Amino acid sequence: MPRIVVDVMPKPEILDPQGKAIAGALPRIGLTGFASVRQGKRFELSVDGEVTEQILEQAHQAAATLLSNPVIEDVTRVEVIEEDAS
Amino acid sequence: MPRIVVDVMPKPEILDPQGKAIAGALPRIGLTGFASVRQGKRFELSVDGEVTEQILEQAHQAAATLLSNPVIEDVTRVEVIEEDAS
Amino acid sequence: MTSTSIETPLIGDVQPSTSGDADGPLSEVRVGVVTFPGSLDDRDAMRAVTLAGGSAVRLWHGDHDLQDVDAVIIPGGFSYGDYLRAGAISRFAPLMEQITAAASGGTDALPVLGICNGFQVLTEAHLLPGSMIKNNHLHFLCRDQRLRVENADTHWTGEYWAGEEVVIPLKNQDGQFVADNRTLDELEGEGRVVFRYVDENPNGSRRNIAGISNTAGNVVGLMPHPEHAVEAGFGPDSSAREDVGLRGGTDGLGVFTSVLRKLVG
Amino acid sequence: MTAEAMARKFNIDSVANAAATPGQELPWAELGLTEDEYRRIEEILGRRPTGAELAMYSVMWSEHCSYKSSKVHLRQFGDKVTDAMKKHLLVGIGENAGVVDIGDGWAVTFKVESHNHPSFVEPYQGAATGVGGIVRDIISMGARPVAIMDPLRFGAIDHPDTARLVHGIVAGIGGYGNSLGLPNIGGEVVFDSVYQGNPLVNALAVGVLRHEDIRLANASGEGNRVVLFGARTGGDGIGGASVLASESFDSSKPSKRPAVQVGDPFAEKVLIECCLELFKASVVEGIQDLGAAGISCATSELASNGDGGMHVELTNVLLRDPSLTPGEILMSESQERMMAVVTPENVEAFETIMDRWAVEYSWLGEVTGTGRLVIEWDGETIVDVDPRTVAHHGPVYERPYHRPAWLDGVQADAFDAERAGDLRAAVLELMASPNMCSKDWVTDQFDRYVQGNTALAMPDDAGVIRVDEETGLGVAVSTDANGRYSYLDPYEGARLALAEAYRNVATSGAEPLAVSDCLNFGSPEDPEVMWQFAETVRGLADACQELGVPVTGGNVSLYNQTGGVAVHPTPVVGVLGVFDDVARRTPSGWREDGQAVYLLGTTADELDGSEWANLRGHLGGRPPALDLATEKTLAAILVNCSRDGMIDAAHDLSEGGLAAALSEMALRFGVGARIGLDELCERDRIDAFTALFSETQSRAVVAVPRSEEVRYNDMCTARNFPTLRIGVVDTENQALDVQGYFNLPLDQLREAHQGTLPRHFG
Ligand SMILES: Nc1ncnc2c1ncn2[C@@H]1O[C@H](COP(=O)(O)OP(=O)(O)O)[C@@H](O)[C@H]1O
Ligand SMILES: [Mg+2]
Repeated sequence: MPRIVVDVMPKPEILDPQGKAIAGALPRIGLTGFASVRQGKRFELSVDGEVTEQILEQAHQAAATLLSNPVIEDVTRVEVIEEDAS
Repeated sequence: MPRIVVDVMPKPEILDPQGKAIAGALPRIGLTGFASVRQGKRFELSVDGEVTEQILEQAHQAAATLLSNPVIEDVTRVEVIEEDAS
Repeated sequence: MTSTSIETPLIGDVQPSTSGDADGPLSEVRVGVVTFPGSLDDRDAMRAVTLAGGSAVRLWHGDHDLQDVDAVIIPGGFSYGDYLRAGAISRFAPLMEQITAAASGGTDALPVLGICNGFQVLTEAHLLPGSMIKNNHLHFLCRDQRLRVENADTHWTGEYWAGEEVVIPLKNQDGQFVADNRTLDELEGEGRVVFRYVDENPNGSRRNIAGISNTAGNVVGLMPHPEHAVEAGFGPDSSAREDVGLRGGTDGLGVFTSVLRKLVG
Repeated sequence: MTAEAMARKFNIDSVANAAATPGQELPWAELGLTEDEYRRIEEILGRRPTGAELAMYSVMWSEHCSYKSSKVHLRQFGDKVTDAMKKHLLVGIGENAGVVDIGDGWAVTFKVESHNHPSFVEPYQGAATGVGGIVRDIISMGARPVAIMDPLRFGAIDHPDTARLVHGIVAGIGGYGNSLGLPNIGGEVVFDSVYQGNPLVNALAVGVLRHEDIRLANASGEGNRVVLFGARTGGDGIGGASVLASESFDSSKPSKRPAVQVGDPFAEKVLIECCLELFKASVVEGIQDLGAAGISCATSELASNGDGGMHVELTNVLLRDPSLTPGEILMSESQERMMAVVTPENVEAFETIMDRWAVEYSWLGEVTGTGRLVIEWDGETIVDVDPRTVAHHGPVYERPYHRPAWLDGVQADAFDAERAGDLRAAVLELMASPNMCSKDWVTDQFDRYVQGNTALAMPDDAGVIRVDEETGLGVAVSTDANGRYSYLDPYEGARLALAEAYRNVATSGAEPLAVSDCLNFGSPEDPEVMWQFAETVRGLADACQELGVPVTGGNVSLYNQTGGVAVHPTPVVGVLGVFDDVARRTPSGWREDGQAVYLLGTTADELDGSEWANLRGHLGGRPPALDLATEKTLAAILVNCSRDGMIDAAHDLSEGGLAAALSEMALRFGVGARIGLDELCERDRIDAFTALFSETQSRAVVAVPRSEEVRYNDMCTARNFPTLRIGVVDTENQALDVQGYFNLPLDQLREAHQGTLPRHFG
């Protein structure tokens, strides 16, 4: 079944407490290679049948309205993937 | 600054209450093109300088131990991205 | 740094004089309660230990020393904020390594109780199987919950009888217990389902599971909060045992007396 | 210095530069200042302000921080306080929160604040950071926060935008409060279309401390060090002032500044523990939370409350966003930050505690004896002001006000419509209505257990928290407001709000001691709104004096107005009471079979502004009459009954009248009662409908054990207070049986009462 992936990330200027907590924990388990971490969301919308233009448009709409909160988040990707893993 | 992206999705056999809620809400706003929705997490780990083999290895380790819980989640991607948007 | 140095001026500071067994043998039993920076019900767990007659010992997540405690409680809260997954980061705390080592190794191993977030920490640390995901209704839910004690032979349930029902407050957002079917069958088959929701499943947990144990029975985790049903006047409005009225429920006390009795033999 | 910082350094507007370029006009209007205000700043400084100074003055002189429209009225809270009222007051109005002596060396601090507008823009984060802000006020007094409450007001329940706000705001309050380990012990949920574009999100926090632990926000002692700790500073809350993003005020270079603040409850939880440890170790001399106006507020208030001088190096501030300019850093409202004053000897001890909790901190400067607040940016002076001119000598407006012409017409339009023939259906309709229905759907999302000291919480009349585990000493708090009453008569509305909160606290058995308030209004530039405000303050101050309970602090929220439509004047009043032992608190439901049900007080035909009139779409007439001497006697009786064990349950009568009180008492523990109205109707010369739905004040229903009836009646007689036996608790019959009128099975009543919110919000 084809899927449309929507990635949503906290806006860069917005505080990301989740990313901050992870960035704080990484060195404690010996992983010191990272300067910062941000945590966002990834949605996979499955489509029954073919991904038409119209469905892709729906995905864009969903991304902008339901899946992201434009006040604090950016939609960074809306993309069709056909294979099983991305 | 280069970033390593880690995607984590709920295991297919695990019920995903958030994805289910979204799937239920989409038709209510007129978006009927989707069969199901799953919500996962997307992490962006920023690296100061170059992404060495060793840092990428750290990212894999972080993904497997801290960023995902193998009982309920799969790591679906660990990948370097150089550009600003993914 | 020692754990005594993190003492803060507490309203809920445990008053030893309220202990039911101030000088008895139970008071010799030292039960450690771990405080993570985001722990919330740690003082409540200490109060529960004291009310049950034991001696509560404060343990600090960053320490490496278990201070010779006889049992450990990992209390509720949001250990490190829990933005990632409940318990995900706490698992790596220095003290958790000590606890994990001491808790593995048969019936004589260290008794460990994980309540709510503590239960999540125990699953993340692989001391208990399965995991917790968001409640099926996606809300935080605080309510007085009826449970059945399915296994009265663990270190933490000896004071109950199998099949006994209790009323204990439940409060969480990520309380839906999940595991694959093989694990669930194994838990059922070995009698390791310790608590089960009755009347209504509050969060979609598989097979109505509210709490489980390891094979030896020394490690138990449960989502509801027995430490909030130990003192008449400050507990739930009801009890499965008697007619108690306003906040009179104390059905959770047995969890704490169980481990004390078990340890004094 | 990094290249970026270098570049910025050349852009900054120093005092020397300001003096050298007197003709350069800064964008005062964009920062919300009036021309007069700007000229006044020039006059104070004797030159034009620097960009950083302008930033400071503009936020500190804003309505929100300076109370410039409300100040002249709020003085009454101080002027009308008598010595007797001050008896329990350890810290009064003016500090972060008032502190009340509750005996045995214990003190309690509490305060209610608003976060209305941010919650409309981003409901979850707006409400969450509202809780975060009020909790920091409590910490900064030296107290451990022990409880929160959340009075909320939304638009019409079926408006399409209401669900978004309800879901976000309730989850935000829970998300933040639950993660701090603070029990939520009460609040309000009101739906009214006047709040459609302006929901009210008020939050109250209670803290507990020993007398000797009181901390104040002042910076004294020359040479003492000033430290900022907690979260890093980002561009939060300066969105509207993005003109500052370039200090050269070249608006062609827009910068990205967050539109909303995001809270980090974990950071705040750590901050709480870490502050309490600082207090215990006695390593801070003065402390201030950072809320509105951020560092501007903290430095200028600390300095002007102390010796008056402070020197700060602003480049020391730890930043989340390195592109911030000095002015923006001063204005930033990033959450979860505190500022403290520490003696040089205690610096090391301070740092040890910070390290233990992994809290970031930066030493910004020190207290001086110069009387000036001097802020430098890498050695260049960018602020040099008398801190009092920033913090305390802001503009004060005597805004014009007049009684609205429409009010006469509204007051003349008394409710004389339907008096429902079918009382049973009317009770069901009332109890299922948006304002009277069960709030469980909301309150089940809040942790009421944590800390183990909650003796009463939702749905009882007041939240009750044990303070001392040895003695049971504790406090009760209730918050109330009725916007419709205030709309009909703002003076009376304020008195009624106080009376209800006071009555709720007394109903739980506690002795009312002190008041905090949050005054939510429309635009002060509208003379009619300003009149409502003036009348409200006058009414509240008068009523406080009459009841002998002082206002210890609070908050004013103006401009709750969209287009020409203002919200109803909504003075949310919180009353705090004290218990010698919380074990004797009175629940709001009866349980024992055969206990006598008594009504205290008399009932008149007062349906104007009532919930019943509201259900019929009517708002007119005058709110119920209120006699505070009667109210005081009622409270004394209720407290006495609790103290002497004369009653087992009590519930005050307010919105929804007797019908609501009886329904709620029966549903509390699922125990029915048989009620007779005839004697009541005869005594008070009213019909059964009025008996059930009138909202006459100063009434309560109590359940009296048989063995106590004589004593109870004697006491009421001795105090000359009317009471009437109206029924009996009946455990056999699972119903509210109003004899001669209807029999309402509790299952049916419960279904109606509990179904409403889940039906609308899932
Ligand atoms: N937003 C809220 N948060 C917490 N508790 C609430 C909230 N709204 C209502 N409650 C609680 O629900 C109960 C019923 O509310 P209400 O009928 O307004 O009380 P009252 O009329 O006694 O002021 C009270 O205990 C009140 O504190
Ligand atoms: Mg009430």
